[in-house]
Amino acid sequence: MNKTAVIEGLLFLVGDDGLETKQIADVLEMDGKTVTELMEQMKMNYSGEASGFELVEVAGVYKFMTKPELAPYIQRLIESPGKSNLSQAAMETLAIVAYKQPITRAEIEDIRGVKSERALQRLASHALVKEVGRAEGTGRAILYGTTDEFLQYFGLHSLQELPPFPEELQEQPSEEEIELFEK
Amino acid sequence: MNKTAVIEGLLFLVGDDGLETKQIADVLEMDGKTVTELMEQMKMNYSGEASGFELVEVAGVYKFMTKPELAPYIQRLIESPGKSNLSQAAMETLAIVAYKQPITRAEIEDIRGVKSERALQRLASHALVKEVGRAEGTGRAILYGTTDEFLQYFGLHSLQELPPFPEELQEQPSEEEIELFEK
Amino acid sequence: MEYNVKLDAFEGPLDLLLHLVNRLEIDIYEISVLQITDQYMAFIHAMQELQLDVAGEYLLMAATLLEMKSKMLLPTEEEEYIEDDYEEFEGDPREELIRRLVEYRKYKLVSEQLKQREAKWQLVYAKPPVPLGEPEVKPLSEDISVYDMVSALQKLARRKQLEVPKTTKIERQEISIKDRMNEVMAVLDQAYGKKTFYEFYDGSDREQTVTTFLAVLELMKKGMISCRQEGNFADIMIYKTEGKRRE
Repeated sequence: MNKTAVIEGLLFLVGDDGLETKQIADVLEMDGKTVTELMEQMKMNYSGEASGFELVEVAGVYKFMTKPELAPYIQRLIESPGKSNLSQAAMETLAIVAYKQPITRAEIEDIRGVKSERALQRLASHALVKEVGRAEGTGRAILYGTTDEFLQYFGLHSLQELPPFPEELQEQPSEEEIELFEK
Repeated sequence: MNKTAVIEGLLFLVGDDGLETKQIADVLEMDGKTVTELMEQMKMNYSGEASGFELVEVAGVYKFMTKPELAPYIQRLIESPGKSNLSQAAMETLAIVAYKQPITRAEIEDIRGVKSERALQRLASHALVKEVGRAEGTGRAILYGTTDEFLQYFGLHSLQELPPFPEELQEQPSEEEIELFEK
Repeated sequence: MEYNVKLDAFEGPLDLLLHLVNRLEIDIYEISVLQITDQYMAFIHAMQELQLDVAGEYLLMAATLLEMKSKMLLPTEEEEYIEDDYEEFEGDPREELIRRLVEYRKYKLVSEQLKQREAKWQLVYAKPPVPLGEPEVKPLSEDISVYDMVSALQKLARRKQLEVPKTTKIERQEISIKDRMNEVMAVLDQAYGKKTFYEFYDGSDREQTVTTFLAVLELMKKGMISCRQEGNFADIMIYKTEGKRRE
């Protein structure tokens, strides 16, 4: 596989995070200068009409970004009815609240790795989560939990009916995990 | 901007979520058949050496995925321990669910000859199986079936793509099997 | 005779029986109950001699086999049973066992094939989606299930797996304890002079954790902060000491 294809695949995968010259150089075992030259060349490949995204360099980071002409289509996509009317962000947040309640926003964000205020608001507006108390300590952060509507909506009698929390997201792999998965 | 470029850009954005034929048709104001044809053509475009990712159709959606040849580079980049495999017990249970769905736990245990509650629970927590209904009769036992995650895990477009179930020459396929393959 | 006494290697009594059938190199339809029962029992005995727990399922199968064997040995009411001639008999006791073994073997076969697919598909990765923004608030649809939640968590797990370690991680190692001390004081200033110990950690980075811990110790030694804990396992609060100044 040629190097530009590898770089293309990696840049695709990391998306908005992008890659620094050094990261590309390390992974491909090239020197920085060669990478820079290669990237200049690659930029041209994506600049044409046929490509939906382009290669940009922002603050020393290379990344693919969709072309501005895509904006109206993206808007239409958001409005096009997908499978569920809860977004992945909302569903993810809801799942974390369901399993880990009572939980603060900071803890949710810690697990998700992204800001979750909007998702929480969305869930609250659907009456799926609510404030259930305040955390001990200085911040007295709001603790979130699920509502009766949540149980009703998902056809659950109680929270005990939820399948076990995925081990990949647990801090420590449980013993069962080791049993289920063999490396 | 041409249509394939728009689709490319959108597929880049949605990543793992992928796009259904209907969504693409909506956004681009095309009919489903034209989309399908276009996507077949696009699949070819990314199949070559020069591309780091390819267009695949899994679990009813089109999405870009990196090429297998890229795996060693990705693993170097993310420094995470490789993905883990399903254990033999989990895989057996999953295979039974896949081919015999909808199926109760008791029926699975009958085939395997061992308790399978744990394996089922673990599969559910990995979103590979889910409750799809209740059996008729007194017990109203839970019926299990496979999920979209299951299709995705094995890179299947639909259940029809499962490897054919081995049949004895003298045996007629059971009704359930016919039903499964006609879905 | 040698026995593989690792019961762990088998998924259950059917798996063990299939193993024995393979080892005896016999056709599954031509199973000799006497032979297979002896082999199976020898295995179970070996297990027990090693004082390993033999699961109930294995013992149940042992009982079934023994019952079958005894039926074979006893002449039936009509005539003597000839083992290899089972088709002439109705209700061959082996029938059920053979049916189960054949059935189970099929699933073992397809699970092997699934394993190969699994291996192949573990080499390809999809990109985490870009959040595109929430659509209009609409009433929730009926067909969302618990599964959708678990599925969302799986997607989250996949996304987290793809997190690329930042090169800044390396830079962080270069943060001196002195710099971190200044940062801690700055954070305390912003938090009106107190904050929990826990809040100084951003989690992931061990280097950062160690540096922060050492910085806090150093600040305590210098009397610039004080720490208080209400009870065992309670959060440790860090207070900026009044009157002392940062240099």
